[in-house]
Amino acid sequence: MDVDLSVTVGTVRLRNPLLLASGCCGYGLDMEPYLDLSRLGGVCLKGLSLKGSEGNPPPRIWETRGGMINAIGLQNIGVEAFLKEKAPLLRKVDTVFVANFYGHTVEEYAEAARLLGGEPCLGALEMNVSCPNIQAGGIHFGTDPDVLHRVTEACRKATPKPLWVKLSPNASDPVAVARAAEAAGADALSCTNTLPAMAIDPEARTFRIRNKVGGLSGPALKPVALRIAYQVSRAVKIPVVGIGGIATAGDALEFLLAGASAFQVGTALFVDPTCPYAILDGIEDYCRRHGIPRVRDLRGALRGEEEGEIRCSG
Amino acid sequence: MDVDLSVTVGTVRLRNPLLLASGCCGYGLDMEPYLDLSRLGGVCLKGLSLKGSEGNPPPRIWETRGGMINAIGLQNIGVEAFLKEKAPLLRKVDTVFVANFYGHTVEEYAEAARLLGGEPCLGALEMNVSCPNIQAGGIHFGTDPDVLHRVTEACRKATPKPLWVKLSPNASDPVAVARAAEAAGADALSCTNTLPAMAIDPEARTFRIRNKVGGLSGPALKPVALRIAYQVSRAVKIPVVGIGGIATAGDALEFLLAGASAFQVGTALFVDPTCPYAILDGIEDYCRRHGIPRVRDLRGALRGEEEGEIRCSG
Amino acid sequence: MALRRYRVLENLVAGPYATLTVSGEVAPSSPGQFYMVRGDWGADPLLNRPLSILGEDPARGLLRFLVKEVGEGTRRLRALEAGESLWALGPLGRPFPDPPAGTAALVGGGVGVPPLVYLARRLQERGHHLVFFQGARTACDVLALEELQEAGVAPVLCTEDGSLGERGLVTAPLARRLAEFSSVYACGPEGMLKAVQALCTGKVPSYLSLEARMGCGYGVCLGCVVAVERNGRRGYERVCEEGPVFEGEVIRWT
Amino acid sequence: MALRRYRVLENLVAGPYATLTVSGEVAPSSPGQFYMVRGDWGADPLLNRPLSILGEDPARGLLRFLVKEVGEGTRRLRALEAGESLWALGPLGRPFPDPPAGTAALVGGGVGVPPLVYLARRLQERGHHLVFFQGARTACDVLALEELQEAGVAPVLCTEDGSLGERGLVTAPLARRLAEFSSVYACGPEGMLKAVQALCTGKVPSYLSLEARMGCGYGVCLGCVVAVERNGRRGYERVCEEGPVFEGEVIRWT
Ligand SMILES: Cc1cc2nc3c(=O)[nH]c(=O)nc-3n(C[C@H](O)[C@H](O)[C@H](O)COP(=O)(O)OP(=O)(O)OC[C@H]3O[C@@H](n4cnc5c(N)ncnc54)[C@H](O)[C@@H]3O)c2cc1C
Ligand SMILES: Cc1cc2nc3c(=O)[nH]c(=O)nc-3n(C[C@H](O)[C@H](O)[C@H](O)COP(=O)(O)OP(=O)(O)OC[C@H]3O[C@@H](n4cnc5c(N)ncnc54)[C@H](O)[C@@H]3O)c2cc1C
Ligand SMILES: Cc1cc2nc3c(=O)[nH]c(=O)nc-3n(C[C@H](O)[C@H](O)[C@H](O)COP(=O)(O)O)c2cc1C
Ligand SMILES: Cc1cc2nc3c(=O)[nH]c(=O)nc-3n(C[C@H](O)[C@H](O)[C@H](O)COP(=O)(O)O)c2cc1C
Ligand code: FES
Ligand code: FES
Repeated sequence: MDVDLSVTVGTVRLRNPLLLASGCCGYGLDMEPYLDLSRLGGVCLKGLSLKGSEGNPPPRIWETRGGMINAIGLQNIGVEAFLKEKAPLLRKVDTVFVANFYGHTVEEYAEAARLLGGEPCLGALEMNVSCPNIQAGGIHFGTDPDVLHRVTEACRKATPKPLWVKLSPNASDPVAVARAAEAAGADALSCTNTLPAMAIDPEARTFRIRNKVGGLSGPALKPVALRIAYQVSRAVKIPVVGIGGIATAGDALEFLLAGASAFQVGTALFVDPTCPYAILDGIEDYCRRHGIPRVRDLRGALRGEEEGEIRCSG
Repeated sequence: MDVDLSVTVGTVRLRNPLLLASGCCGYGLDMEPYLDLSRLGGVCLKGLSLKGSEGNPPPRIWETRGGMINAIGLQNIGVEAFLKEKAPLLRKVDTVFVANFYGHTVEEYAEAARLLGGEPCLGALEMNVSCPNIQAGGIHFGTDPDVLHRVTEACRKATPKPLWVKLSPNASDPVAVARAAEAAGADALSCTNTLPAMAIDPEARTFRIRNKVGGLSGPALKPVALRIAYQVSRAVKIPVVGIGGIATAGDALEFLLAGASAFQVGTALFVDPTCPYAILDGIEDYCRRHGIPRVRDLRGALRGEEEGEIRCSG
Repeated sequence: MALRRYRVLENLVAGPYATLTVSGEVAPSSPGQFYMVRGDWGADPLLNRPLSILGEDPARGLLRFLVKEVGEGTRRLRALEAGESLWALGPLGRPFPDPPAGTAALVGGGVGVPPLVYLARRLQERGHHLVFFQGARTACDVLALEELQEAGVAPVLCTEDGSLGERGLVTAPLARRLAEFSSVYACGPEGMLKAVQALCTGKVPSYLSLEARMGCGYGVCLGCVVAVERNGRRGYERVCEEGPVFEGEVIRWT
Repeated sequence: MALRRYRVLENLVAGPYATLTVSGEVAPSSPGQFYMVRGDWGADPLLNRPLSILGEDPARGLLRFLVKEVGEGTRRLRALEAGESLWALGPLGRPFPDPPAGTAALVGGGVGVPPLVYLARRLQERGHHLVFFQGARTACDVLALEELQEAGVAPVLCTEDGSLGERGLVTAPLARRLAEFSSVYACGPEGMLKAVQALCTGKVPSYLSLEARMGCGYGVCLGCVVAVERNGRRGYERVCEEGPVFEGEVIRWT
């Protein structure tokens, strides 16, 4: 049985549902020694900002049980340098590139969206909204529905390109922020970014990471991100892209079944940069075993959905 | 060198900073084959509700990478049965028992607090506010500062016993909810409860847990809970009790250094019910090596605190 | 009681199965009890795995388990080699009750066989009559034949494909011979247990040993519950504490 | 390139140190390059560990590492036994540059010794003059003496306690003899590298091989950066990609 792996995320058609996650594959080309990018669904590039950033002072990463914390500080070469130096090389590669971007003000977001929106090699733009809003006392853009609506709307007006909003898992009510992004014109929601986390070195009595707080990624994050992908995909009409701790075909299938149209692989690339091949093979094999001709038929295809309301845990 | 392990959480004096976490040690006595409870700082009992609860249908638990998800559904025998059947037995045990409790309405919380407040064997009450508020459309009591203020205030009025509020890690702004609980008269804040999480069985295409969503605990949760314990302890004047993935002395020390006055051990008891002894030994050894005569001197004793503001991760 | 370290003395691997003999401090147990077990690994897998006791010799500090590889935890247990460490907490749970006078039927399938082998040995030692029924998918899944022989038990074997013993389910010969028995002890896949329950209810006392995912294994997490009905009242009971052995009539399958 | 499986052929353990020889598909490398390595464990520890190449024989598919146990990852690597699997991704990073004419000083301490042993062997093969300085806390921490002897290198040894060679830091004999050298290659603890940098700057070109926590090891996570200054401009560079070997002058310790 031939399995059709192609999926669509809104108007964006992907060869298969696997994308590389932002910040975990550089500007795409860095993966070429390991992966034929044209065999992937897509590649989300390292988060770009208008002026670029040198990032945070080291140490920037720390390993935790089943996960890792990073505080890279969104080091990037800036939108302009990206468009001049990197984009021309990407144009030759046959995959869907997604430009991840961020700002510190609504205006910075919109301007970055406008500039990136003009680049033909980009199939979509992904807004990283897990960033402090300096106009609003450092509250993250992604945790308040009103703030998120405003910044999403501004980007929406700035570009006709498909616009994905990458949600923070650190929202008490992910459905409220998801709906705000949808209402403001987002084409898809990426669920999720990293969880704010910390580690301390008891011997040195200091923070493991110079920035004190970083983002938790990897397998430890998966159950939380999956819950959010599920909640959000049930609450909005726009497609969801699952992210968080995906390292195996089984992990990816969980996100697709929960309701995601596609998924991204991040931290798992650090362990094995060729893991996307194994994940795709595993998905194909699963579809064959289960007699599923099209991967897109898996989206949200859970049984026992109707049953009962969700009650307390604990 | 003799190390003084005793600490205080507000007015509650503990033999040492280690408590067993609620839901992970039954009603205390269940641990007696494994632990001499009088060697512990204290024991937080399984969450009680006014009328008791039979809990959720199974399956109730699932293991994840570095963690586990549970949706026990707060099965408990009810306040009355507890006071009649269990409390008399606890009175004979020389440790600080903390009654964890919850309700579905503000009134239920307050009434449970009133009843438990009269029980002499209890050193403190711990409010579990990670529960859906049925008067407010199921939003959890613990994620909205106003709701949390109201329910805490009601319990505060209902009992003079030391009142600990156990925060949910699922709050975009943990400082805001922490301050609300403090303002309403909480004596201490337990940081944190479990994170809402999900797992799916791709082969059966169904939820691993009958309740769909459960709470993530164990090492995977630690970096998130630690970050919250740190943020909260810097923002309030009342003491913080650290909880989340503590399995070793090193883990516990991280919470103390982050600013916690005491800590609780939950999931790690499942792996080794005698781990509290090893943790306490490790802490004593650490204090000796570092020339720290009193464990309470460790609270918040980090270096490099002043340095810089916290910036983006990612 | 504590999580104790044991040293693997021997691990006999056959297909997905491994028969582990470990040595350490062993508290006397009764058939049907189990240990919570892990290897010398880190936090992944996090939880201990419940394993029934296949046999033991507390005086010599020996403990035996029979493990089938079904996932990551059992994969690692099966791969243990002599000299490596195994950590175990136990014995835990309520054992099989003593049988009434007469002949007991022991009905086992898959990883339900080990506790019944232990029970058979105990009953034989006490001169209690028993018939041991073992069901399996195919001949390779028939377990512990040597142990049974040592105990002087000649099992009635059934395989679904007929490759060893009678062809079909083990409940068929049990049903035919049910009148011989004054008690029935069963452990195995849920389908088998349901069939045994259906056969026995109202006719002969049955004791079913259940499986459930376990957090702690010693009664504190309430993660392992099964629905039961006693005296007309429904409720949840803990497989690790009220069980793993339950009277057949009380179980309410969900 | 991919994360490849290797089989452990031999693991010589001495105290906290282990010299691993593994076999598999080996791409030719240059001294100073490293592999990202893990064992056959699950998600804990999660990340691969960077290990310098001690030696290799691509034709025979052999690769050698020298590991010191300092934490959980290296504890498990040290405990590997012949026949077990090791997973490795590499060779990675920028190697030591070729030395200019004259004599090269190789200055190593602790787990900084392995890449310099590899470099020494290469330089010897090409007939390049070198002096190998090795510093250690005590005699037990002096590493790879056999390998050095095999390569025909007689190292200058220093131990802090004087138990082997000169008493004191390895930078003392280096300082005394600095004028002999047209290049200095160093790998070891940060204190040693700082001292080498201070000695060499403005006098002789130095190449320092740095350590940093690594997420990926191949340039994509930006987790391993070190502060550098080139042509008056400060910035961060990746230890895994622009390094691990840097010109001594550019490093700005933080
Ligand atoms: C009282 C009792 C006695 C048992 N005795 C034996 C025995 O003697 N020999 C033997 O081989 N097996 C026995 N089992 C089953 C054994 O515990 C499981 O096969 C094992 O836990 C699976 O772990 P895994 O990591 O290999 O599988 P995974 O599927 O990866 O495990 C995932 C999670 O589900 C749990 N789980 C999966 N299957 C079961 C199951 N059938 N029962 C309980 N938990 C499960 C695991 O413990 C783990 O938490 C017994 C189970 C119970 C409850
Ligand atoms: C380019 C390079 C080459 C190296 N070559 C060797 C070698 O040949 N032999 C050898 O024994 N060691 C070498 N190291 C050091 C080795 O990588 C660390 O000792 C190892 O990562 C520690 O892991 P752990 O789990 O045992 O320690 P833990 O302290 O438990 O590790 C915790 C985390 O910190 C990281 N970490 C801790 N110490 C270091 C360190 N010194 N450098 C980098 N990351 C660290 C770990 O990788 C892990 O992510 C090298 C390091 C680098 C960067
Ligand atoms: C080192 C690192 C850098 C990251 N950089 C970015 C970034 O620039 N922009 C962004 O939106 N997310 C960034 N992320 C988050 C990932 O894209 C992803 O959402 C998260 O890591 C969870 O997925 P994972 O568990 O598969 O890694 C980064 C993650 C890591 C580990
Ligand atoms: C099985 C289980 C049951 C729990 N029951 C309760 C409860 O009744 N009340 C409560 O406040 N917290 C409950 N918790 C949360 C724990 O007390 C603790 O906050 C959480 O598990 C994080 O700590 P840990 O990682 O050490 O387990 C429960 C946790 C588990 C795993
Ligand atoms: S496994 Fe924890 S109560 Fe049974
Ligand atoms: S370790 Fe990832 S960029 Fe160097």
